Amino acid sequence: MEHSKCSLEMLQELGLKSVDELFADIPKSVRSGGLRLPEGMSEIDLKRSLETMLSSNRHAESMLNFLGAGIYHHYIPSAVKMITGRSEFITSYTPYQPEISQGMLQALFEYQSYIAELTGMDVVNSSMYDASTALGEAVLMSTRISGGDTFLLSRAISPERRRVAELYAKGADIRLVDVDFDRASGSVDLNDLTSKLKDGVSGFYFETPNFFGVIESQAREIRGLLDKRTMVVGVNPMSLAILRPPGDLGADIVIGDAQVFGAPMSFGGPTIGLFGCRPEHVRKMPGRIIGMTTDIEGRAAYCMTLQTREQHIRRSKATSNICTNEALLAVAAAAYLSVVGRTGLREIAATNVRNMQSLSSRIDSISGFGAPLFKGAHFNEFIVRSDRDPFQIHKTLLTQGIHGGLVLANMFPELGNSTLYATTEMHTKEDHDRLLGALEGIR
Amino acid sequence: MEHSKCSLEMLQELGLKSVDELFADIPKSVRSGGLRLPEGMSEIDLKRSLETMLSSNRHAESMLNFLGAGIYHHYIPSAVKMITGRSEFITSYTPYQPEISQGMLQALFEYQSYIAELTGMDVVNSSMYDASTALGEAVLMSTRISGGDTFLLSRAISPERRRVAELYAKGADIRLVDVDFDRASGSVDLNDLTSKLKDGVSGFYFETPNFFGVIESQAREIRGLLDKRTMVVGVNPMSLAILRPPGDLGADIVIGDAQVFGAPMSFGGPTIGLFGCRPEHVRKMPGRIIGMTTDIEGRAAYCMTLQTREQHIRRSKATSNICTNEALLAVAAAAYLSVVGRTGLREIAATNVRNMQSLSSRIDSISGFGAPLFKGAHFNEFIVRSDRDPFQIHKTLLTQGIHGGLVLANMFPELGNSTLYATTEMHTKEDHDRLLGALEGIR
Amino acid sequence: MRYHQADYDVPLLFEACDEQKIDDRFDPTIGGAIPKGLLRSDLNIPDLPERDVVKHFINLSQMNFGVDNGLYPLGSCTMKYNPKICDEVVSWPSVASIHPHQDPSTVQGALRLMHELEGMLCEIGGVDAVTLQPAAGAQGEYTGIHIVRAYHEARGEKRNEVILPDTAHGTNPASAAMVGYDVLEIPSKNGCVDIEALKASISSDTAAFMLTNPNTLGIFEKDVKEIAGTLHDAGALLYYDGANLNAIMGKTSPGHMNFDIVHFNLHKTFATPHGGGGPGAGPVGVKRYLEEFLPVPRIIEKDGKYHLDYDQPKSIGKVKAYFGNFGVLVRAYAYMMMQGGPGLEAASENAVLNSNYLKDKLKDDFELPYGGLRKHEFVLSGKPLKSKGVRTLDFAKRLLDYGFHAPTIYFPIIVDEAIMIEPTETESKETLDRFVDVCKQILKEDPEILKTAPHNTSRRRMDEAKAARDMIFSWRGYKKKTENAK
Amino acid sequence: MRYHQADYDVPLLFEACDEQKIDDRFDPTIGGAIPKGLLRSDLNIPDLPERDVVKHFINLSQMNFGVDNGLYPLGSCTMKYNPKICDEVVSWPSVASIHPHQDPSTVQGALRLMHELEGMLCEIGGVDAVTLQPAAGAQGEYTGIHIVRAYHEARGEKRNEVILPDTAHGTNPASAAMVGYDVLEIPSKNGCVDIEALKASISSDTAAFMLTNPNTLGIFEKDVKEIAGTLHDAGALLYYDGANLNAIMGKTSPGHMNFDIVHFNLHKTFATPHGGGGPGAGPVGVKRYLEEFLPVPRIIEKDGKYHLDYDQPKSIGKVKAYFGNFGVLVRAYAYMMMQGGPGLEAASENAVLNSNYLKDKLKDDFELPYGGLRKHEFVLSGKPLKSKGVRTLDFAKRLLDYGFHAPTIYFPIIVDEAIMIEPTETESKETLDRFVDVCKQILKEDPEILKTAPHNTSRRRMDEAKAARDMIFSWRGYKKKTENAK
Ligand SMILES: Cc1ncc(COP(=O)(O)O)c(C=O)c1O
Ligand SMILES: Cc1ncc(COP(=O)(O)O)c(C=O)c1O
Repeated sequence: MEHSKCSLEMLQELGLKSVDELFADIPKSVRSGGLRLPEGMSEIDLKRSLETMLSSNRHAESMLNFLGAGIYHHYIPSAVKMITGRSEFITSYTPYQPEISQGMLQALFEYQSYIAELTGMDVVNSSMYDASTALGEAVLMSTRISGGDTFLLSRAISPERRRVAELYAKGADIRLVDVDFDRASGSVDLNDLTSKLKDGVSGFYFETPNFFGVIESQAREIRGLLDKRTMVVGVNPMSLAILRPPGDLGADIVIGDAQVFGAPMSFGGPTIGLFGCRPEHVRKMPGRIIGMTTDIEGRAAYCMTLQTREQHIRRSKATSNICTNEALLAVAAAAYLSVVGRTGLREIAATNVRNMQSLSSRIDSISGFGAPLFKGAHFNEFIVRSDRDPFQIHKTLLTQGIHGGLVLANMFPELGNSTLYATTEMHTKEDHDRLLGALEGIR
Repeated sequence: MEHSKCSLEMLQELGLKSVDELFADIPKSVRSGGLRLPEGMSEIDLKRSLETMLSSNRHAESMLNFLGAGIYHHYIPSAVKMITGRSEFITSYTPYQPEISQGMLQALFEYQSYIAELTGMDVVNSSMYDASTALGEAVLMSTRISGGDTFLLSRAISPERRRVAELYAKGADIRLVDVDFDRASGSVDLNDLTSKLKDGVSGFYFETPNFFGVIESQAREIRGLLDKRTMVVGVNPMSLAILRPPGDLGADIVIGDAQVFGAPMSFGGPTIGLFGCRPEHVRKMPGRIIGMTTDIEGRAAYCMTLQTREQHIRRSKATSNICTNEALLAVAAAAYLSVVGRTGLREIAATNVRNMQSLSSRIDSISGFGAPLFKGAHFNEFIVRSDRDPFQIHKTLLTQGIHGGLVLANMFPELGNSTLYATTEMHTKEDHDRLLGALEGIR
Repeated sequence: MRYHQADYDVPLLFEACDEQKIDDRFDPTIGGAIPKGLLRSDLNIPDLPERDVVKHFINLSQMNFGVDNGLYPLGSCTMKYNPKICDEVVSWPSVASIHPHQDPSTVQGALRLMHELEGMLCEIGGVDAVTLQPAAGAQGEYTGIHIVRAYHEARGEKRNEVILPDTAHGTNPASAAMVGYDVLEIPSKNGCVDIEALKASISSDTAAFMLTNPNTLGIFEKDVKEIAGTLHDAGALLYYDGANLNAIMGKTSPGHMNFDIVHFNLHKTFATPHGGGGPGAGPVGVKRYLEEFLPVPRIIEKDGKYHLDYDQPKSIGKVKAYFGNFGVLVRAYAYMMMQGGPGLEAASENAVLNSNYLKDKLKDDFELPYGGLRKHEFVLSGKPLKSKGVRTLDFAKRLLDYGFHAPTIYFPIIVDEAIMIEPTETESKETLDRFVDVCKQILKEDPEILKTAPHNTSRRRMDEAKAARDMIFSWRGYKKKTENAK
Repeated sequence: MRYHQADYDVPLLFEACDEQKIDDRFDPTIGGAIPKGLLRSDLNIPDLPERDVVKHFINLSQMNFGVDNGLYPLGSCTMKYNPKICDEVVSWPSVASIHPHQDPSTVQGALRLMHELEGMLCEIGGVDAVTLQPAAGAQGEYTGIHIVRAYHEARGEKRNEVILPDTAHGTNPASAAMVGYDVLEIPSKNGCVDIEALKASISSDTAAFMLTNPNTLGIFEKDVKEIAGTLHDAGALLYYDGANLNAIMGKTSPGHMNFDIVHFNLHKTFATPHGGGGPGAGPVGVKRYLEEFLPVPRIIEKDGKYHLDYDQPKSIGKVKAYFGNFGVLVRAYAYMMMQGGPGLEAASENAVLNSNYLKDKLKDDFELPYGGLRKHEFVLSGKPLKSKGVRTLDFAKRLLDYGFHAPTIYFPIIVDEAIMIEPTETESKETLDRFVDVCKQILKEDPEILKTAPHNTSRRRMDEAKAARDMIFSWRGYKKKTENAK
């Protein structure tokens, strides 16, 4: 290793002759003798080699794509990117020193405020890792709220989320039980729910819109059935621009993924777990919360609060182990919601619904295809049923440079030849035309 | 027009009933009655339509390109883009209020300092529009320094710059006279220069490296011949990482384009006119100058200075009309030079020379081609002579997705089948191979 | 309202501990490619890690106030908000990485964009042809006045005088002078062109009259058609300084007012950011009979293909290399497409509304020479401040302490202690109200506070005389001076 | 040295004048697509022009201190400089605009990058297999402890205790508890693991021991192999908290120390920025015999093609949807490729050099419990401050006034008034020297100044008790509280 002049000066001041002496305390017996890794490369070479490596990725700008299922392709306004690109936000740590971190703290408080308005929950934390871990944490929190050893999950949720919830439940020795969906409407099967509401059930999780894109119409009934048990509702927060907030419907906990607000798809991560609850549950909540206060001069200010719930204070008794979260994406969400505003957000949501409707009915009109599979109201995705093998259709579309929806055949065998299609404001009429043309060719 | 609630409130407070009343002072006789322009579009639609429109541009990342001739494709480190993307720099005006604009002022002072080091001139202004107008201004300034009605220009300069200089000279009724280049070396023909140094000649402009890529080796001799006349030297400042600075060679004025330091090619604009002079000429200099000073607390600070040279004070007697300049690109240049540093800059310059040497000798080895045309030392471009019509070669290369060099046949008929090729650190060996393969196919 | 600008001690990069590698094995001759005699022996620029460089510039940026930080009511400069999408678009390789010497067949998108931009500017300016080549407003003037000269010369006339009002921006006389004209400034009357004085000064020597309308006081020159007629009758041309176009889009245009030549400041009216001084762009529009004098190349559309036409024998030539500040042009194009016709008209409406609103709220606290409506800006006189023993300068500096940029001051020269305020359309009522409150509060403050202002900026009031005296313009110059002093 | 953070009064967005269009013609049923009963009737979020939003967040950002603004010596957090190219790369559509459910044939580049990153982490960690799925360090621990549980269960053992030293980071016990373990904390001895106490606490119930080395005091636990042997002899596993990896790259590795499981904090050691709290990434590496328990999917390379393998019957399942925080992984990959092996080793060397340099300069002004070498960080005791009547907290707050972020304080708990300093390798000697000077100067200052610090930040010392008392977590909550109060 070459070392700089300054480094040598410092060594000298330390009375050391070589850098090796700084590592004299590491016994020979554990020495590794260097790294078998390539030499470093310059920025320009790095860029060239990454460009080459990543050029085989076919991305949403180079290939028409109809995937959703929890991660959505939405437009990110330029101003949002500029804001989240600010060095001061990107390169700061968790705001442990609030006096010098007001920018991040206020932005996070505003994120909490936006999500509170959208979900109708007064308390929102400043982020979980993603919707899947938010669900896992909600299962644990439900047990803290209502006791018991069992938690019910709607079957109409993403298998990804489901699997993560399983691991979280396993750690806490909680049993997960499925609640079926109604085969016609796609919403929660209330009979099945009723039959499973036994003793020891702490709560129930369902989504609206659910994994099939169906907006749940029976939230009030579910609330009634659950009685004192915890009602956990999963949302696509984008849909809350127009849909009734779960807080109004009696939810105790609301989770979701705020990736839709200003974060790119990024192969599924980082996204941002949204987590809100009723005020009476706040001390049982995981994650960091930003509170409003004043400084010693009486000026409005913000700081992290109720930290005694957290691991760095309460250690093994904490409500969660989460430390690093997804703060920057919370800033992105706050910036996104501010830039698009109420009117813009409602327009985007409406465009999603309109695109869904149009695409779905146009696919339905192709013989050999049916859409949507369920008759409930949908937000921006829906299931397409096909006479032919959906995996074959998928492959054929790929050869035409189109990535079709997510084939559900293996995940939900009971749904037969089903494929989950999502469409957002990113699709133009021409994009739909292209897909339809391709499907026409297949039928 | 719809107007916002706030607008209506303001109108009301003004005692006005409609926005039209605000325009009551514009006589009917000059009213235009609106704009025949399309409706506005959303950001997402704008992006779509621009993407479509601009997709027909073939850029340096989608097409191998060997153009130079004053505008060069260099690598821009990511940190430089981040710095020049900072809102506070981008959205500020000329720093008329120094107390609240220290950031821009210090950055500009640092730009001046970098260019001063590179050129060997103690005084550098904070930018001209580009090299061509810098040359125009230098012609005028030369007359202010040395009197006279004639100015000599080397013929081995870019026709673009030449034409701009003509306009500036015309405005001031200055006659421009060409000085020929030596047919073998490509540098200034000293005999021709001597013959043209008549009375009334205020100065002489030559470049190093010149338009043919040749480094001028006779600067000292030229200085001697010019005597008290103004010596104006044009540089590619990137080459000054390794070349002797013109200040050392006796230049009175140095100009050039600092686009090579962190600014993209941008179809030729904006670029940044570099302009330096000896201290004794500073009051005759065009453009803004940032000076070091202190504030009333004695802290080091920066402000615009010697403004009495400028149009907003001296009006028609100013040294120039320039007001808006290219400050942001000066920040980019300062950031670029700081990020690459002395070592990095010298390595980049050396890579340019190496690439030029290698490409030139490889082309030379193809029968039907000869390179470089001139025997002087070169920096990063050189003339290729071809047996076949260079325009034909150009067309053939284009069909293979390669943009060859700039064909000089029309601009410099005396050079015959000549094409000016540039190569920088952006070209890999594979890039050169591709060009050579294509040229092999043509011969 | 509290404000303090960020304040860091940021040493010059040249002062920093130079992390020079001990072992610098650089071969300066590059394998003998370049003779030793042509090479430099040293290069005193620092070698710093990226970390230190980024910290340096980030912290400097925080010590620089821009539109994005708040109100920037710099009169005459139209410091409006610049939509961020326009910055993004310019970073695309299809904009940033094209070379001006590329074969036109490979840059059709760029040429089309410029051609369409010319078309939109024609409509807004009421002109028939536009060149995008000038790099800034002043270069637009320079181009325009060269066209004036070419026009007269083509008619075999030699006219050597350009007239302009005493309120004209300094670039106007400077540009005219650089094209070789004598400049005649005529005094204003009631804040407008004194038509009698103008008529008196017109002669067969008059090449052109330069004017902006609304004028520098923000007042619309309602007799502009008469002025134009007078000039045209005398065989002279009328030049429109487009710096004030933000007031009138969709309401009138230079063309409708019978101007012959106009420049546009894209970095004012069309929301391209000013970059701390530039780059900008100053396209020039002309009426049909002047088109042949425009700089080359002209962008020509034929059957959907775009060409560069250099074959214009009467052209003045080139004012700047290549085609203009393309990066700026693209930003302006993007802005105009987003605004559309109605949006541009609304921009002017709101700019004028904001201006009159502020004017009304402030006129009694200062002095408003010549009452009545204003367009997008207005000029107050700071004379009443004198009774407090302070000047317009002190007031302006004190505004900085509240997180507002200062207005333009001491321009135009015809208003004593001028304070020239242009809020632009992108400021909210809330911001304007806060500005008014702060202005009123400052007037109540202890004069000492104003005279020693600013207090809350990264640096306090400058010793500008020292800068002019010391003449230190570079680190190199600084070192020489300090070494000489030893 | 002067510093003042930017200070703006930035009202909450919700307070701003709502520029609501008077005429809101929105059809909420979207042509009847959604029944009225499912729709919301109001949405109280503001409708603001981009101008106001950008101003808001730009000014907020200036009120936030990040690494790019200066020294951020937050112990345990490795706040090093993050090269900007890594941010740029992540914005490419080939990174940002790929969907996790895409057919693997369409994301080969992404899979390859992840596969290569796993390989590099294996080498650095001295482990045989890596999962990139965990979203952060704590989730890495959670994953690792689930693997511990799966391992014992697979062997038919039920062990219900995880042991860790009292210096462990809070996430360690919390993670272990979330996997269902009882947590046993053992006291340290001379700043290191008390091996006798450890031995005494090991039983057939012991599932694992969690440790970081160098430990939280920055001291290298030289008996780590003995510790490992003891645990392994008892059938337990050894878990390495990778937060301190920045000290040892290329010198030793968790694997060489006989750890079985390790997590990596990419947002610490591998220069991915921390984003004001996240996102991060916490990949987990294991020795060969634990590979089968790693989360699914595993990324498999075969004949140059990459596949996702879900067929892992012993896998613990999934800890997070999809494949991990890909955007963060790409940044780390880019950083590692630029550094290369030698660069990473140099990073550790310089991190340790900087740490020891600072430690030496400061140890006499504070107290350094347990002398000797430190690795990348060190912990001082602020006890001597007590004689001035001030606490570590006051000292930390006062540092902010000079433009330095404060160190980590009051952690680890075993050091009274702990001050935990980690300068990282990216700070220059000059910065360290300035930091030392400021520390010494603060010690000389009037205690009142410290107790009322900070003075130069955007806000003064917080009333944190009020925040906990008022429990206002959103604008909605705020409105309710203030309305109730009426
Ligand atoms: C009235 C007026 N005319 C002309 C100009 C010159 O424009 P530019 O600075 O773009 O050269 C300005 C700008 O300062 C101006 O305000
Ligand atoms: C020693 C130690 N362990 C674990 C963690 C947890 O890592 P993360 O914040 O990424 O979850 C941290 C970071 O705070 C740490 O410092």
